[in-house]
Amino acid sequence: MDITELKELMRLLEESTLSELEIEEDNRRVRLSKAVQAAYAPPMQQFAPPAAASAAAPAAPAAAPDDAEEAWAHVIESPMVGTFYSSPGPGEPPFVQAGARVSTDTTVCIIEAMKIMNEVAAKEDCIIERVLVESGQPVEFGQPLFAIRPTS
Amino acid sequence: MDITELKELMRLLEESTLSELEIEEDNRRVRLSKAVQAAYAPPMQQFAPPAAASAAAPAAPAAAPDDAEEAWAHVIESPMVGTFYSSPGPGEPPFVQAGARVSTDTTVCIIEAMKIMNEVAAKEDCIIERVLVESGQPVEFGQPLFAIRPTS
Amino acid sequence: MPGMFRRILIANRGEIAVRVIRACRAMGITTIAVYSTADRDCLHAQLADESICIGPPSPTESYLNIPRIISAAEITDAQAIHPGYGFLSENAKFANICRDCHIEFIGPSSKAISLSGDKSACRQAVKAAGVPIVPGSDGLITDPAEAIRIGESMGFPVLVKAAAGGGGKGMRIAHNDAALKNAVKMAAQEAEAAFGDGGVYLEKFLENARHIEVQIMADNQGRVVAFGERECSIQRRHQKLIEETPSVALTNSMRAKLCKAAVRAAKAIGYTNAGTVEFLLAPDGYFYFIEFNARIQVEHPVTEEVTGFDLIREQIRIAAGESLGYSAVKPQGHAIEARLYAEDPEHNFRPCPGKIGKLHLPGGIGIRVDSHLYPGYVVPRYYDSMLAKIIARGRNREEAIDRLANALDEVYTDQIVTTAALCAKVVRGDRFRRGDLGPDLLAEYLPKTSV
Amino acid sequence: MPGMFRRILIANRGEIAVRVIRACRAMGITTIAVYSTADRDCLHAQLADESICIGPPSPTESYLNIPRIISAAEITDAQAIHPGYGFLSENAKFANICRDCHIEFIGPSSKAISLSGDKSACRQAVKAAGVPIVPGSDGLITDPAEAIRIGESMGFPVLVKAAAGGGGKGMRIAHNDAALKNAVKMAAQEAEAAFGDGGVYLEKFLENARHIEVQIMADNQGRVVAFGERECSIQRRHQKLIEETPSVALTNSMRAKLCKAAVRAAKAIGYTNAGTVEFLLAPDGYFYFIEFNARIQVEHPVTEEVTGFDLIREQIRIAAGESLGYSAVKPQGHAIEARLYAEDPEHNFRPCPGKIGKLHLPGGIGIRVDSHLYPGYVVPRYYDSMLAKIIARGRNREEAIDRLANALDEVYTDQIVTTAALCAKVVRGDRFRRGDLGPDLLAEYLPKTSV
Repeated sequence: MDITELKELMRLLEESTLSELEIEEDNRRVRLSKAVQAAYAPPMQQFAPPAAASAAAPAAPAAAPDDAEEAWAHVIESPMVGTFYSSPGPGEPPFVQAGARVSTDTTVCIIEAMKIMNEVAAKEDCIIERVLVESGQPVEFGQPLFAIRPTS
Repeated sequence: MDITELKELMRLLEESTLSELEIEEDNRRVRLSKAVQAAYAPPMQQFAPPAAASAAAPAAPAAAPDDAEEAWAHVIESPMVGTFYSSPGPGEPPFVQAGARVSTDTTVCIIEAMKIMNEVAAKEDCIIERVLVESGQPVEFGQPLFAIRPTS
Repeated sequence: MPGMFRRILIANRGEIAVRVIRACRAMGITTIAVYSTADRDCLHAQLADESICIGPPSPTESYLNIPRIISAAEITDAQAIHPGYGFLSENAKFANICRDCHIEFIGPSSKAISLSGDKSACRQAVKAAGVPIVPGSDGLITDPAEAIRIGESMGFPVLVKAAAGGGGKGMRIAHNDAALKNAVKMAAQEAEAAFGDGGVYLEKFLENARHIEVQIMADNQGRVVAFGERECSIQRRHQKLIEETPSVALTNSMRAKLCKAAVRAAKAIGYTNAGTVEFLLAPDGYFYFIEFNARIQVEHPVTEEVTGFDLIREQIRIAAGESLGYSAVKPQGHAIEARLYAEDPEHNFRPCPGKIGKLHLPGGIGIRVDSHLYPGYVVPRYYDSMLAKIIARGRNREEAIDRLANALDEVYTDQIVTTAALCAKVVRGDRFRRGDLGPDLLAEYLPKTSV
Repeated sequence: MPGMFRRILIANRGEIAVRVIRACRAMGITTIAVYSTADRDCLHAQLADESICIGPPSPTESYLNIPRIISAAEITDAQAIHPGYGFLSENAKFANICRDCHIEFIGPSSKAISLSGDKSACRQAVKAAGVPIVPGSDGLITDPAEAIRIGESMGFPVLVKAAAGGGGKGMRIAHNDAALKNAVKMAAQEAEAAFGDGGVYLEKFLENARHIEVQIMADNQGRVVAFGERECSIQRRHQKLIEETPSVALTNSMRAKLCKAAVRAAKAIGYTNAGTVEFLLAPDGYFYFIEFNARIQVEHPVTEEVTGFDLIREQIRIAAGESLGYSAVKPQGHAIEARLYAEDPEHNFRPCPGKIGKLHLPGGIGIRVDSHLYPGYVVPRYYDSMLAKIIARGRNREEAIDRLANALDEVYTDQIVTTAALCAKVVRGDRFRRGDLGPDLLAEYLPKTSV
């Protein structure tokens, strides 16, 4: 076993958020694992939601993204905090729908922030696989708006 | 297995934040692991000694045992808190010395607690390898008094 | 007068040991912790200037073992021992032995401990000083017929109590002659088994009475000062869960009378150092002495928060022969304490020892935390399951309640269930806010099977 | 009057965001936290009822970005924004935009913010109200010759200060004509670069003067109340490290005069909400106004500890249109705050961001901890390195010092170096105990290279 190569593997695992790495090739197998880090739960779950407060509060706009991020490999994220609109105006057809093929100059939605309508374009050539947010829904920075499949 | 190589692997794992390392090649398999518990430093070192207080305080009687416990595989421990005496009285020869062969009815020392002299006997047949405590020194419960080599 | 101590040994563990260590350090006194092998990693053993292992986990071989503790004090050259609460704190023999060994016991004289420990004799001494006591027998009951005569004369229901009792053991309630006859026998047997002393006495059972206690401090120069009252009506299994001061049940003139009675009771039994006088407050506003606690109590911080005094410091000063130097204290504001036990309220307060992983305790304005917890601490199964006391201070009761409820919400103890959420629900509830603290309050927040 | 807010957005991070969240929760107000992607795991984002990501780590794209914060407030239906300290807290434009968007800004009017931000104009307004100011120029200096004329008339040394300044930037000291001529030019350039505003003015440099500030609260009905003073003389790199109240340098009659002057200054600039009036106290006992801070300050807890008031609650009440309801407060006891920064005092206060493993923060009697730390928290490198404030309260200064020193000893932050040990050494030292808090005090405890 080459120590330099092993070191590189160990460093890779350490720096990642993964907990195990196993390689098997020819007649050699290497398995690395990280237990300690896994003992820490994702911090957002560290504090139980205060019962009284959360009962009184309306649904947070920030509830969705964590799940969504897991589920989709490629997404278009919201570049800002604001309200998501799928079409240029009420009653008008949406900019894009699932299955649409878009390029970097295609407007895919509008984010309204402080009464200003900000057009959001795709970051790469891709196919829209799914619209993840309802029109009129508030979104936060970095929240996935569309699941996509890159075409370039 | 080359010991030098193994040592290198062990050091690598120790210095990393990983908890397991497993290598299998040809007809050889090496698996190293680090207990999750080991991620926590020994708690007695968790708190820096308060500078002002420790400067003022005399040497704690409990300072020695931790090191001693590591160093010796077999020991006779103090069964109580008190003052260790190696001989029955001042100026008299000690009960035992390094090299002495003792049995379960041999008195090896006295622990004085609340003005009462408590005779301490060996727990098993053994040879005294080293006396770990000076006569007249305070000892705590469980503190190693003698390093021994069992003979039975 | 020996002058102030330079070295104090703390004959206790957990949060109260940490509490005493902090008080000593603020006074420049070197602290010596004792610990059992189960407590090697406990915070008190880490915070003290010196720590000494005294025995295996079993309390009788460590924290309750007088020779081992005295021996530890001798080899570490301690000039005084603080017993905390529980363990040896109300053991008259221990107090005696300490002083025989020229080690000051930070607490009352062994004579005063003995007298407060004999509940029946203490009642008589306090009654003789003119403090109202709950109607009952003049001393121990030896004959069931005598019990019935007394029971009928003062009216049922009647409480049978063990003279050496505590924690609800050897205590029985009787609603009629036949039940009383039985209760006397059963209580005596229980008391004999639990305390090695089968002496029992009678008290009238006061319905809907509130438990109110007065903190007193008495110096060796004969001055006794009352530090106001605490109300401790919210209990689980006869153990307190939430305590507060002042009590909503008292008017200022009632409070003044109660404090005066407490001082008189302390003087009647020749008490010195910190003590608590327990009273029952009947719905008609009359109050009756029930017993004397000869120790610092778990809930002492609420009194500290409204008076500004460090009661442990006062205990040490008194033990060193200093006089109090004041004759009255003026509490201000309101304070409430909630106790965090490693117990599951949903399952009949089942103890939950084990390792605490991640940990978050609250902080900020008006919040005091007394605790021996740290992340990674393993709660041992050998001792009391109390982990922390969260104390909230406010300018008024509302503010203290709001702060306490929110602080309790913040508590996060990974892998261990505590009473934090239950306490939060209770103090946030309407009944607690109204000050309606009857003994049935807690049951409203528990599954039916847990009550 | 709009009535009390039901939903407040906190436009800040870290300990002050946690502080505001706790105050809101105790008032029954729903809290909305904003956070940058570097602060996903920060305690404020976890404690708030709702949390919303507003941008990448860079402050200009998150906590300093007005459109993003306003947009976050709009989509979460917040009725008011608390700006904390730093970031947008003294940004008059932000206060204006909030109100234009029908969101209450919890702080003074944008006019009052502008006036306190223009240090030279503020001086004139306060002087006109009869409050003594440090001798200096009547307004901005445009001509070096004018500077020299003023410098000669009031005597050297002279301080050149930026009108828009803060944190020591654009500030120069001159001991003679030639140096002053240079200093004016240099300071103007520095100020232009740092604040986009090259306006400078002159002040006489008072040697051995102490920095003393007065906390004031002003409601919208015209009532201004002084909450006593704070002394903040122990600083590193013009940033405060240890603060206390009351100041040992003031007699009661001086204190009364100072508080009166502070109230007059606040009224002179039409101030509302929480503010701090800074004074220099010369060795001869005379005091001089220097500037007005239009925000809640880091060190506000020491004032809370001696007055019993929750100043954040008072800020919120005032913003909601409530009147203060009292005309004076009576501080009691003594409080001292030490700031824990993730910095290494042994190496020139080099910042030490990174992951905190094990963590122990102190507790017990008289100790308040305001912090966003929890075990495992990663201190990001993008923001201020303050981790926690440890505040000790005592009946007197001695008691507060002893408690603070011991609490600081207890601090344990695994893997991260903090200023805790340095602060412990300072408060335990003879000079601090004597109250001799000159600007050179800190240097005594630092390696020569770090000063």
